[in-house]
Amino acid sequence: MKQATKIADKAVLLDYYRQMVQIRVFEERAAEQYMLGKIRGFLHLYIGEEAIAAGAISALGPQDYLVTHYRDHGHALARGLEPKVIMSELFGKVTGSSKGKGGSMHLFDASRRLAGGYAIVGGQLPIAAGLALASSLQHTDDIVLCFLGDGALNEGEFHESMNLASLWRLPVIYFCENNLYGMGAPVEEMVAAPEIHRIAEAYNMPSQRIDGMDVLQVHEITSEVVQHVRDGNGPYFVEAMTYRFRGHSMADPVNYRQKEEEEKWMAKDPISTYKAWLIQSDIASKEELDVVNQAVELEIEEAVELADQSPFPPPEALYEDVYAQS
Amino acid sequence: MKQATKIADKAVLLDYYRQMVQIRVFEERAAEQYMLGKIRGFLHLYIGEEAIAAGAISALGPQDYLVTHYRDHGHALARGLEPKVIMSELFGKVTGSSKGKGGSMHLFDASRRLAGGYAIVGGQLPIAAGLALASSLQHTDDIVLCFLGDGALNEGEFHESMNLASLWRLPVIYFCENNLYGMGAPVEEMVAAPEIHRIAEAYNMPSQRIDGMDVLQVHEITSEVVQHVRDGNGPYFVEAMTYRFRGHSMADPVNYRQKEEEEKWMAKDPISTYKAWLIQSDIASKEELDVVNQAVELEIEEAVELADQSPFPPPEALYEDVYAQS
Amino acid sequence: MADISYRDAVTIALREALREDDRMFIMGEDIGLYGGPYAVTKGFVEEFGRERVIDTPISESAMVGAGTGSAMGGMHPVVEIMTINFTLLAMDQIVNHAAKLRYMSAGQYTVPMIIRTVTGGGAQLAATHSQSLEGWFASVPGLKVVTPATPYDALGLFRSVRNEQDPVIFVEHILLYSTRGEVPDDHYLVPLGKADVKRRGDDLTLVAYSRMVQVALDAAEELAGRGINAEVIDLRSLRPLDIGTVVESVKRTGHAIVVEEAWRTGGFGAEIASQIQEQAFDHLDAPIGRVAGAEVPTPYSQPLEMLAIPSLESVVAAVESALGR
Amino acid sequence: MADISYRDAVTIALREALREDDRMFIMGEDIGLYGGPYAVTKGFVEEFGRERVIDTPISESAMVGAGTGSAMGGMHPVVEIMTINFTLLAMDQIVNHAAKLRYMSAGQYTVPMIIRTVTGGGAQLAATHSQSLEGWFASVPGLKVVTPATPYDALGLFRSVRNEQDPVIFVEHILLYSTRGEVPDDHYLVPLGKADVKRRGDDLTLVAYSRMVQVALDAAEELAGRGINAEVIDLRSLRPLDIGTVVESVKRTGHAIVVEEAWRTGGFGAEIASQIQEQAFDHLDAPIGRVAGAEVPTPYSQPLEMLAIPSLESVVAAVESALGR
Ligand SMILES: Cc1ncc(C[n+]2csc(CCOP(=O)(O)OP(=O)(O)O)c2C)c(N)n1
Ligand SMILES: Cc1ncc(C[n+]2csc(CCOP(=O)(O)OP(=O)(O)O)c2C)c(N)n1
Ligand SMILES: [Mg+2]
Ligand SMILES: [Mg+2]
Repeated sequence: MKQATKIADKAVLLDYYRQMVQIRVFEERAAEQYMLGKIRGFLHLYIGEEAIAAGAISALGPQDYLVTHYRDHGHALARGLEPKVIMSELFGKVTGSSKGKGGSMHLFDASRRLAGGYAIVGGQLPIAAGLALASSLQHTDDIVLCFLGDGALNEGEFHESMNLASLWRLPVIYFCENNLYGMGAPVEEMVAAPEIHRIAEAYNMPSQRIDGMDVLQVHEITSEVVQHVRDGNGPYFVEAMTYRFRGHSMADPVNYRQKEEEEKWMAKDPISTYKAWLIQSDIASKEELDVVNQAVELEIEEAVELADQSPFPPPEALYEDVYAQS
Repeated sequence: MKQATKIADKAVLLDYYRQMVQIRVFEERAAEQYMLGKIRGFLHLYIGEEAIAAGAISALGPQDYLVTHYRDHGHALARGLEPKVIMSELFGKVTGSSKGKGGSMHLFDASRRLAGGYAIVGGQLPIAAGLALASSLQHTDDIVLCFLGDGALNEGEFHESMNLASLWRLPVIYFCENNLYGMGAPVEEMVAAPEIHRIAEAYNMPSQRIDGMDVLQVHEITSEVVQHVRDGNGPYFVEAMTYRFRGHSMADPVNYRQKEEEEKWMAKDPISTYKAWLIQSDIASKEELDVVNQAVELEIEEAVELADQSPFPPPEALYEDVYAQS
Repeated sequence: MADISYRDAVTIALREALREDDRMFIMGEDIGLYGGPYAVTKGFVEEFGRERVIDTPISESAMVGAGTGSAMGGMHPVVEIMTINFTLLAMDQIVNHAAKLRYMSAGQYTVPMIIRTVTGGGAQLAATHSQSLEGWFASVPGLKVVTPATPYDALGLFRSVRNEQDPVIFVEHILLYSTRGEVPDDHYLVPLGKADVKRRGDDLTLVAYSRMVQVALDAAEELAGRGINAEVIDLRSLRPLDIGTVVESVKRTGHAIVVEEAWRTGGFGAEIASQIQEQAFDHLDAPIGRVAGAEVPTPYSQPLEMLAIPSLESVVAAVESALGR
Repeated sequence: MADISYRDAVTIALREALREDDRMFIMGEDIGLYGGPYAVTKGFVEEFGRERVIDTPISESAMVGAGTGSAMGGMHPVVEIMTINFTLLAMDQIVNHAAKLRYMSAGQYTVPMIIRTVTGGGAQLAATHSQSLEGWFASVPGLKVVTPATPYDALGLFRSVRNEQDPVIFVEHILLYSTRGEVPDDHYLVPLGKADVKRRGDDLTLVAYSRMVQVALDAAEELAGRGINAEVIDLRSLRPLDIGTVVESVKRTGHAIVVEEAWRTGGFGAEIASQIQEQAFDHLDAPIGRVAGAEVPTPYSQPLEMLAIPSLESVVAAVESALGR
């Protein structure tokens, strides 16, 4: 565990913990509801990667944009969306963030500048550049944090977006969650570059690789990067090493990974290691943390209940929001 | 002028000269015919870049594939297509390489494994990888030489193709003709990387930058690269520095370049510098070279005449070769 | 005769191809180690090796381009684009290159390539993952488009597609993989460009392809109970298109309704309707109807998605209204 | 009144937009230093600076994606895709993203973006550079498609497009840039979704858009000399589509022929024909005809290319045959 040099007060440290637990519990409940048939379509769990969402997104200001891929529940929660709003979206209910019309892979919240989960691999990359372009043309200092998977590196849009962002010195952070696989494909068989983050050099863009299992390191480095970008120094590329503990989606039996590899990574569980550190460093007691867990459990329980009890959108919703109402 | 260490016999050296002159004269006549309205559509001249076609393509074996972009007359001539066949294609005549149906930007000759001029920027790049894949699956040692402009670097397909070629160790040479502009766009405003050829590092691919105005250097280095690739060492990226002496196409008044820049490059004219070197090195006399020029002039004159006198394709050709005849 | 699933049919077809023709290989995302996103290619790496069952990076454009190049170089690739939604990333390679190379080279280069992909909605995959874009490909000269609706047709059509010397888009439907049907033990082919009358009837002609064939058949069953005898024609391929069989039927029934999952506006159903009225004008007793996908990005929420896709009910309603019931 | 070219009209429209609305900016390949591939944006960099007239790398997908993002972030971009052929490289961003974001976010994010592009053949640019793909976009819910045929409409429609809150594909025709027409000095708008009867006639209705409007008008002129009075309707926008004006006309004439440059199979003409027969069935005296592009990759050679594109002659022939002359 990184010895956070600029450790803020205890409340902040506890909040990272709460966020990670909230994501974990949310995902576990979502998986259950999927098995029950309450959630359908694709469901991509973020379990194992919680330190990234909690650590990185907490480095943003409220006016900054957040853009991400289809594995987006964790990012949305860390951005402050209420669990019940996301859970309702997963249930396809009118109380969802997109009134049930977007689903798990397409979460939005304009009030928090969550400008979307994107289900086409790589599709979010130029859009993030465009949001950054808007910010730059409007002379604000809002920046854009854009997540991508290691698999997204292989799309042509990655290349085009990196090039644009660098040429135009756009205020965007491309943040790669390298969880070693894109579906069943091991990253080293899919990306020719030996080290992903060094690809940024080809675009004359600074970059670094960080430990994505350590919420404090993620937060600290992302904060520095956010400042760098906000100061007008152009884009930045971050590669966080992480691991998804579950399958790619609920349909994936995960028979392409080795037991040892899984065990090695699960030993780095971002929540349990952080919890141990909090206790060991005398920042919080086990009991205090258990209280956090209990509160989160309750909150998610209520989210599931609300989602379950909420109505589906009415038939007339089908034709709403295709175009502006005139 | 590179002091070619492995200089072959005089005939070979003279043939480089002949090829470059053939391209130059062909292009000049084509431009005239364009002004006369005999050639229409887009016409992209290769004048100034002749050393690349002559030097690089002569390094290929007859079974190797050649793939290029829309500025393709020079490549086709260097590959041995008869001027009259290309000129006829430009005239849209039935005697053309594609019976008049492909036009200037889409030259093909299966018998010489010229697998196309491609008019969509970057479109040829994955196709070249595919030809190399075929060669590799068929366990032949045929390689693929694929030309691209500096502008093609910005397309997503460049990235995807470089990655594939490297991962699969395909026998393909990506050969970038860096003539400093894509239409009116200066390369340094369009490509974030400070040195184009170093982009290959991002794909774990070897590369080098060469002088594209020096036919001997182009030939010597390309020969080495061809051997490297043929030996099963995977793909290679070459960047040849060059300059197009004319506009992007006949429609371009070229008012985005500085006079001094143009003059600097025209002083490096690949033909006159090589000619001077041949004479100075006592390899050939001015008279001998003049004879070459005269022969070429005649040849191209005849090509224009044949193109002019040949018939247009008959109406029924419209529906031929959409699908295999069944 | 064997009772197999649509998924099995495709698997068998692919296995046959790889066994019988060493110019054939397949490539796509997660078709190897993962076993295929729809489990179609499970066990293939083990049987054929990684040289012939190639896992590609998530690079749809390069994948199709590499397929095209390999075909020009003498191979006969099967390129799998995980779903038809992702063909949008390979559109240039398919439409500007694969489809045009024979013509632009005056026959010197050919592109015998099969692009397998998965179309359709109904699995709650939401707007970016539920489109039916096969009609666009069917409008491109140089391409062929095949849309099997049953295990029998999937196997028989794929065998025919293997004989094609031009690029073919082989369109499977996401909701059909688990449907089952009878398939002869003996070798058979289903030719391209030959529609199949899947049900006889005299009152009205329902024209459909892909999953909508089943919806049309179910509707016809329901209609039979209401005294209406609908003929159901499965086009099986959109290009080449067997309009003759359709026209013949409409001349008999005087009524036609096209059922498709694509958005109504500019859907391929419009082409079919146009050709019917061109060729059977004097036999039509009423306008040709179209039952098509709702003109919206497909919503995730189940009840809304069900409204967005033609169903037994919407087909029945359209038929009754066309016949003035 | 001023007599200006279609090129001028677009230039004026763009200049107005940049002067009047500081949310607007334009980006595209070679629109700045080079002055625009079709000289539409000549002098713009000088007037508006490089922040508002942005030369982009040859990255069609990123260009459209960046346009989309900037629109979500409060700008109103005009993205120029040099020709419609290259939209194939941006298809995913247009169809999977720009068109769907409003819906998928339930209205939280909107994409007021104008994609300007150039369609059509006839300039001997061969197969990869001569396509007419606007019909595909017109089939996508979430997009609007505008196809001006005259300087008057180009200016008036562009002004309306500026008021749109959703992505619009503004389709100019390569052969129209040098055509001229009258344009009022006073400010005016041409609304989307309002077809224009460009010529009155009672014998037959010709429906066209983009350059084919002129071809239809020329044919009508020729036909008038032969005693046939054709009505010519310019759709002006394909989505929204004003079928009402067409249907009204056909109810009067009893005959309709759709003229378009796109490939016949699956062209937007099929949609128009389908809707006409749906809504004017009882008034039709003959099948609705279609004069469309030949079903081939466009050939380079001039005489072949001329055969591939509808012409005065082919329209006249179709009309005469429809009327049984
Ligand atoms: C363009 C496109 N191609 C393929 C897919 C199917 N697909 C969905 S997720 C995925 C793997 C992505 O892996 P990665 O980017 O590493 O993200 P992770 O799932 O590991 O978080 C694939 C291939 C898609 N959604 N979009
Ligand atoms: C996909 C695509 N976008 C745009 C164009 C228009 N275009 C043709 S050539 C060209 C410039 C290419 O420059 P470069 O690759 O440097 O080649 P050069 O012309 O300098 O040889 C452009 C933008 C095109 N043909 N294809
Ligand atoms: Mg991954
Ligand atoms: Mg260049």
